[in-house]
Order: sequence, then C-alpha cells, then structure tokens
Amino acid sequence: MELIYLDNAATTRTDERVVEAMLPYFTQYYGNASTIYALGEESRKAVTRARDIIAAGIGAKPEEIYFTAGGSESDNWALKATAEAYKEKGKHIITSKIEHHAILHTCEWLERQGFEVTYLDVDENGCINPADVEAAIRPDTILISIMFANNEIGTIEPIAEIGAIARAHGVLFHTDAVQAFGQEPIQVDEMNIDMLSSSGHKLNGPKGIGFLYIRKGVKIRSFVHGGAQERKRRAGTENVPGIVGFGKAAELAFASMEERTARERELRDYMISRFEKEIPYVKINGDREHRLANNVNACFRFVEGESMLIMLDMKGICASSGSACTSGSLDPSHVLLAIGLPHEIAHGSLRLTLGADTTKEQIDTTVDAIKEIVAHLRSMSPLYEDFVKNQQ
Amino acid sequence: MELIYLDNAATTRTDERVVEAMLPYFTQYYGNASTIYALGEESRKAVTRARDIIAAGIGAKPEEIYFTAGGSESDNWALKATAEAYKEKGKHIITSKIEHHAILHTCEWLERQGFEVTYLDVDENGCINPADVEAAIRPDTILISIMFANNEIGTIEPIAEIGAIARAHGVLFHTDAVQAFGQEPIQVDEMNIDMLSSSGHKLNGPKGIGFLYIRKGVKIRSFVHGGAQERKRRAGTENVPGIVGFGKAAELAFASMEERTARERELRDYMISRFEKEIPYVKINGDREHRLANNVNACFRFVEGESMLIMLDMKGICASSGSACTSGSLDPSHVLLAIGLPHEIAHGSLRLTLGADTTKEQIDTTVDAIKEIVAHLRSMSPLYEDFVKNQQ
Amino acid sequence: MYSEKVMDHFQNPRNVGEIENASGVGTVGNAKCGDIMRIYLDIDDNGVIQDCKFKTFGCGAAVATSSMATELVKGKTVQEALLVTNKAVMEALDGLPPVKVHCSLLAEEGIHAALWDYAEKNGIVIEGLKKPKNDISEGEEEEEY
Ligand SMILES: Cc1ncc(COP(=O)(O)O)c(C=O)c1O
Ligand SMILES: Cc1ncc(COP(=O)(O)O)c(C=O)c1O
Ligand code: FES
Ligand code: FES
Repeated sequence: MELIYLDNAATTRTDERVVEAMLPYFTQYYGNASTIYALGEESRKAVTRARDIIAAGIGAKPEEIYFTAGGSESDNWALKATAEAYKEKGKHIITSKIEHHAILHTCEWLERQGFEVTYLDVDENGCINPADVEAAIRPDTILISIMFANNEIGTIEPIAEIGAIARAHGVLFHTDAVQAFGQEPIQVDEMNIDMLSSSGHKLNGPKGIGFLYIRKGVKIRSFVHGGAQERKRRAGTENVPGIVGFGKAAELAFASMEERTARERELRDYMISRFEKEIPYVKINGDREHRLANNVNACFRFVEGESMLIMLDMKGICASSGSACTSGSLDPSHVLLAIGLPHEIAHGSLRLTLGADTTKEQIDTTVDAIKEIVAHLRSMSPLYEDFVKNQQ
Repeated sequence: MELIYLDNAATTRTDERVVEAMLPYFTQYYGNASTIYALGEESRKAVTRARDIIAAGIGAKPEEIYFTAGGSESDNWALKATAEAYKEKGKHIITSKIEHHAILHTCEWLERQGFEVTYLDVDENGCINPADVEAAIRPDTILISIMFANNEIGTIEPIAEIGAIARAHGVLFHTDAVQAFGQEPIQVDEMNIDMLSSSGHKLNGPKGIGFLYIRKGVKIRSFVHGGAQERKRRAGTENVPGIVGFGKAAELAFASMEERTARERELRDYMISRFEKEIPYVKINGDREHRLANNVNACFRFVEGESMLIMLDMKGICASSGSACTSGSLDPSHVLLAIGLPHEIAHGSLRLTLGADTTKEQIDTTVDAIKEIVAHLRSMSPLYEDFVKNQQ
Repeated sequence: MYSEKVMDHFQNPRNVGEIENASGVGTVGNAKCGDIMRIYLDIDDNGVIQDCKFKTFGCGAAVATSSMATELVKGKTVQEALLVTNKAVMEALDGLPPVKVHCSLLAEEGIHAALWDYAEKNGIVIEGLKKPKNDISEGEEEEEY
C-alpha cells in the first residue's frame, strides 16, 4: 500500500539531500564548533554557511540568527526573555487567540509571573484585524506576538501591517513563522519584524533544530544560560549536523518556493473544490485567499475527527485533526473554537497538508476515501440521525 | 597526517552504529511521534525503546526520563523550574564553585530573580566535602546541585554521600552528570538523586539531544512551554532521530563501560606518569583517585594554553585548555582558580580526554609533541626567563 | 495506540443502528470532548435484553466501547446488565490508553441511561440504578506546568 502523507504541517520527511549534507558532520567533521583546532573550524564554517543561507532568506544579517532546538524553544525564548528584559518599561503583551500552544502556554506562564496578556480575537476566517492590534496597544505594552501563518487552518496574517503598527508605536514585534518560513516570502525589514521563530522539520529539514531571528538592538536576555555559544545568547554545544541540515533544507526550500507552492496551491484548491462539490455538510476552515499553499482544513459535520484519522490510516493516508501537538488533549482545537465553530463541529475537523511530493492521484484517492469514510461514520452518528429526523 | 582526537570531553565522534540507527528516522519513519497513524507509531515505539534503555542504565523508570536538547537545557530546566515550583518553601540553593557554566550562569540568573545561592568551595583536587554540603543546608534550602564529575579536571564527586545528606534533610538533589553518564556507574535510587542531566554527544551519540531525569513526585514545572510532548513537561516536536541515536549510544556505552574505562584508565595513568617523569614543572590537576577514566589535565608552568593548542593542532592533535565552552572568554578557567591555582599557572592548562579509540601510540605521539612544544614555548617565555634567573 | 480488539470493534462495529419502538433509549455525551453515544434496548417481558443497538459520534475508543458494551449486555437480564461496568468493557477490549478511559465511561452511562428510560416508561424501579448524568465530565484536576 502506497503511503499518502498529508500531514506536512505536523512534520515533514527529511529530504535525502539534507541527510546527505548532514552525514559528514556526525563521523568526519565531528569537532565542537567552539574549539580552536582545525577540526572545530570545519564545524564552525559549516555553521556559518547555514546561518548565511537562512539570514539571506529573510533579509536578515547572519549575526541576527540564533540557532535553537526548534520552534517551541524559539517561541519560549522570544517571549520570556523579552518580558524579562523590558519589564521595567511595562508588563503588557499582545497576542492572538489562535497562536500555537508554544506561544499561548508561555503567555499563561508569563501571566503567572505578573504580566498582562491581551489575546486578540480573530474573524471567522482566522484573520487578525491590524486595527485591533493598534487598539490594544497601551503605554505599557512591550511586545506584540502574532503568528505569520496558522498551523491548523492555514490563514496567513497581515504581518507587514501589524509590523508597521508595532514600529509606529515603538513596540517590539515577534512572529511565529514556523509554518511560513520556506513557504511564504518573508522580509524582516520590510515587514518590521523584530523577532521570528522557525523550526527545521517543517521544511524537510531535521527535527530538533530551529532558530530565533533577533534584530540587532533588541535587548533580549538569554533563555538557556551556560556556555558562550551563539554570541553568548544561547548556551549548549552547537548541534552542527542539525544546523547544517536546516541550512540545506532552507536553501532547497527557497530555491523551489515559487514553483513548489504554485503546484501545491493548485492541488489544494482542487481538493477543496472536490470536497465542496461531492460531500454534503462540509465547511472549509481558514481564509480562502490568504492561505498557506499546502493547507486544507475542513469540518465534516456529524462525524468525529479521530475516527476519520484511524480509518484514513487504515487506507495508508496520514492526516491530522487539529494540531499534532494538541493530541494529548481532549479539548477541541482552540483555533477552531476561536473562529466560532461550535464544539461538535470543531470535533469533526480534518487537516490535510500537502508537500512537494504530493500528486493529483493522491489527492483523488484521499478525497474518495474521505467520502466513503464520512458516509460510513454518518450512518452510525446519533447527531446525523437527529439531523435527518428534524429535516423530515 | 593521522588525527589524534583527545578532546572527548568537549564532544565525541558519533559512532557509526548510532548514525546507522538514526538514518531510517529521517526519511522512512519520519512521522511525528505525537500523531495517531501508523507512521507516527513507528516513531513513538523508537522513542519508547530509547527511553527504556536510558532509564534502565541509571535504575530509573522510563517515565522519569524527559528528553531535552542537551545538557545545558537540562541544567537550566532542573534549576529554574525547581526554583519556581518550590519558591514558597524557600529560596536557597546550594551548588559548587566548579560547576559547568550551564549551572553557574543559571544560578546567577536565579540570584537576579531573588534566590540565594551558596557556592561551595572545593579542595585542591576539586573534591567537594559532603560535610560542607550539610553545613550549608538551611531551613529555606530547596535544592542542592552538585556535578557528578567535573568536565575540566575529571574529579568525581561523592554523589552518594551528598544524596544521602540531601535526602536526610528533605532537600531535592540534582546532579549534572553530563560527563559521567555512560562513563561511571550511576544508580539514582542508591545515590538518592532526584534529578540528573545528561547530553548525547558526550558518549558518541548525536549533538542536540539530552535528557533530564526527574524522580516521580518532584513537582518541577516546565521550562519549554507548548505542546503536550514528554508527558506535557517539555514541549517541542520529538527529535526522533536524535532520541534514537542517544538511545543507541547509551546502549553501546553501558555494554562497553567496564572494559572501555579500564583501558582508558590505563592509558590515562600512563600519560600522566610520562608527563610527571619527562616534563619539569608540570602539575596534574584533579583528584588522582576519584577521577574520570578518560581525563588528563595538566598545567605546564611558564607557557600559555592557547599557544599549546595551536601547536598541537599543527601536529594533528586535538586538545583543549579549560572547558570548550569557555573559549569565548579570556578569563582563566573558574575550575582551575577554584582549586587554588594562581592565574598564570591556570592559563597554562591542557586537558586531554581519551576515547574508546585512543591508542598507546597516540598517547606517546602526543606526549612527545607536548614535550617539544613546552620546551619551545618556554624558550620564548619571559616568565621562564625570570624563573631561571632567579634560580641561579 | 489501540489494542487489536479495539481496532476490530472500531473497524467492524457490532450492533450499529436503531431499534424502532425500543424498550429504552439513552443518549449520553461528554461535554469536554464533545462525543455523543446513543443506546437502544429491546427488553422482553422477563426483563431480558433481547437486542441492543447503538449510534456513536466519537473517537475510535468511543465506537469500540459502544460496540463491546452492546455485545456484553445482549441476552443479559436488566440486573445482570448493571454489572457491565466501564472496567468490564475495557477488560473485554484488552485495555484502553489512559486518555481514553472516559470513553468507556460513556458506554457504561449509555447503557444506564437506556435502562433508566426503560424503567421510567414501565414505571418500575431497577435496584442499584442511579439516574444517569447526561453529561459526563471527568473532573480530573490539571497539574500546573
Ligand atoms: C558538565 C557539563 N555540563 C553541561 C554541559 C553542557 O552540555 P551541552 O553543551 O550538550 O548543552 C557540558 C558540556 O558542554 C558539561 O561538560
Ligand atoms: C505555528 C507553530 N509554532 C510552533 C511550533 C512548535 O515547533 P516545534 O514542535 O518544532 O518545537 C509549531 C509546530 O509544532 C507550529 O506549527
Ligand atoms: S594575550 Fe591574547 S588572549 Fe590574552
Ligand atoms: S469519547 Fe471522547 S475521546 Fe473518546
């Protein structure tokens, strides 16, 4: 059975070329990048190369890129250490209701430390209104953190507008670009982004590596204290193979971005149109226009997400229902609730996120499978029974 | 020119078998370990296997092992999140003057947050006196953090004794075992260890992966907030290849520990005896008995460390002078100062840390090279000139 | 994640459907996870459950426990059916993951709700049967992280 992998927002297959690039740094150039000898110099050069590629990709300076262990650490760092550094200026932070848990749970933690957080509402498509951001700014606001693109429903936020507002008010602006980096064009200067989080494994790079872009001049503190790595801002022996792999993945992603996303966009729209035409009581979530090229998110009424996932898995199709990271929880996705879906509809959501390798045949197979599964699950759904009876 | 790698305390060559074990998890079993489908199950099983191996190695339960991005994160987590969770009980922490910067800089950060830290002195061999630990305990002491073995001078601390004292006084006990894990037998129950840090790349595993052992019942908070990974205690998509590699490295390290360290110990003592016999004005640092099997640390009077390193590098020999992590700094190693060495002697230190592959021939080549280099550097040292003149 | 038995009952659920003019019908839901289960009972004059059907909107475990619960109560008397607890259902399924234990509670409550409906319709009291809550929340306390 061919595997149809449509969960690229959860994680991606590491590209063979990325693995190839990493391999020498495990067994041949294994030196600690902070050492003085030639072996360490090889590691240092490789790290520099990766940093250069990534910085160039977002219009940043290499020395503004700090490698971390992933998106979650970057998000925690950006928020906690900015809060610490600027707490004399104020204790108010603005974010949105649809951020990833790495932002939201960190904000809750900051609230317990005495900070005040405004969680902005979004509209029914998951869009944040820049005017709401501006209205929420207070004299004691020190940070705005708004995600570049949502990981569940794919909505792309008006980052440049929000950045301009933050700049005009002299407030720092962080964006969680874990889903957008390598997928959407990003320019930190034009968009007035002061800090940006990214994670390697979302763009066919390795897991366990990420970066935080920190604009020169931002007085953020360290989050992981210790050795003098990363210009003394992030301690820990450099994960050289991870950094090399991330650099390679970024290089490949930037080179292929236009063509790849154009292809994905077409397949995405094809899948959405088949859903809407062929399956009754379906609702597409997220903005139809400002949307990640590879994201399809739909609610199938009267059925429940996990059941769909298991039945899809039996057909070799990998998908997700809500965020991969929330799977420990029973609550329906906070994102779907924030866009106004009632609990029972939110429970029937399916996220299908395409990759560079996704084919039209795979999309067709998947839509056919979902049609069948939804019909089957509806036949055993008490909600559907009630709905049909009420209609009669 | 054959490379002679004697900096295994800084980082190690990743074992081929470790890389082999990791490879399938990049491109074949690349699923997110938190997902429901079969592909994710493969990742989950692999993570479980690694966790089991590591837990068994230190006599812990698998659910007490939490994967992190390395030793530094584990140290930061252990200290900061315990401090947060127990601050109602008290704000006093006990540690030593020779801890790694991941502990010391974290303690300084905690001091800025209103905690009080006692930095215990060590004797001239770097040994901590358990009686000093006991004497430092106050009613508001919440945590004792003492390293298992020092990364610079190799001294192994009396962990079981300190653990017993901590237990008797109802104080939590953390140990930074980054240098000891896989190198010295560790039993968390017998030694009364409540938390323990480790890092994969110190035992021929990959960089960017570590763990924190947290005894069941310890009410530590999260350090990286976000998704529900690692029993909701450490957010971030699981670094499956890293975890698998760490598991494999631990398996290999435990299987070979006795034989390997016996061999290293013999080579270590041989190297030390050649130093003492053949080079005048040398001082061996660290405890001669309670010492990591692979650590040689010596001060060569009248010469400076960096110069020695560069000359050794030109002969293909990798060594270090003080901790790899301190290389961003100009201060002489805080560990060497803590054992009472004056600045100018501390600056002339050389750390040589052996590995499983180190041969007697390599040791001989290295000692010969050092003899020559020290003689050369002394011939251009004004300190040596003064010394010789004063003696005459 | 799930045992083979759970997967079997999920893939081939037994007793899916409705019973017209059922002796008792019970619908229970869990507000937290939003899942709903409906149980139909056909009980003869001797108080023996002749047939049992279900419909479930819920996760894999919810479907499997519904299926197993209907199997377990079929042919039993009303009193015997009361002994079909969530633990019994879980055991019959070779266990459930910890986060899914509450799904089996849904099955137990579903049976109880249908029995309660049967008792009310017939004006009888079933010894040991409490009025089921139609909203099952675990009330588990979240640790602070
Ligand atoms: C004793 C000790 N603790 C902590 C660390 C930090 O580990 P890592 O660099 O893997 O984060 C090291 C090594 O650098 C160490 O030797
Ligand atoms: C928007 C967003 N932010 C943060 C993260 C966290 O990244 P990681 O799991 O790599 O730490 C993710 C993915 O899980 C994400 O989609
Ligand atoms: S003289 Fe060069 S580091 Fe001091
Ligand atoms: S019934 Fe709610 S998760 Fe199973």
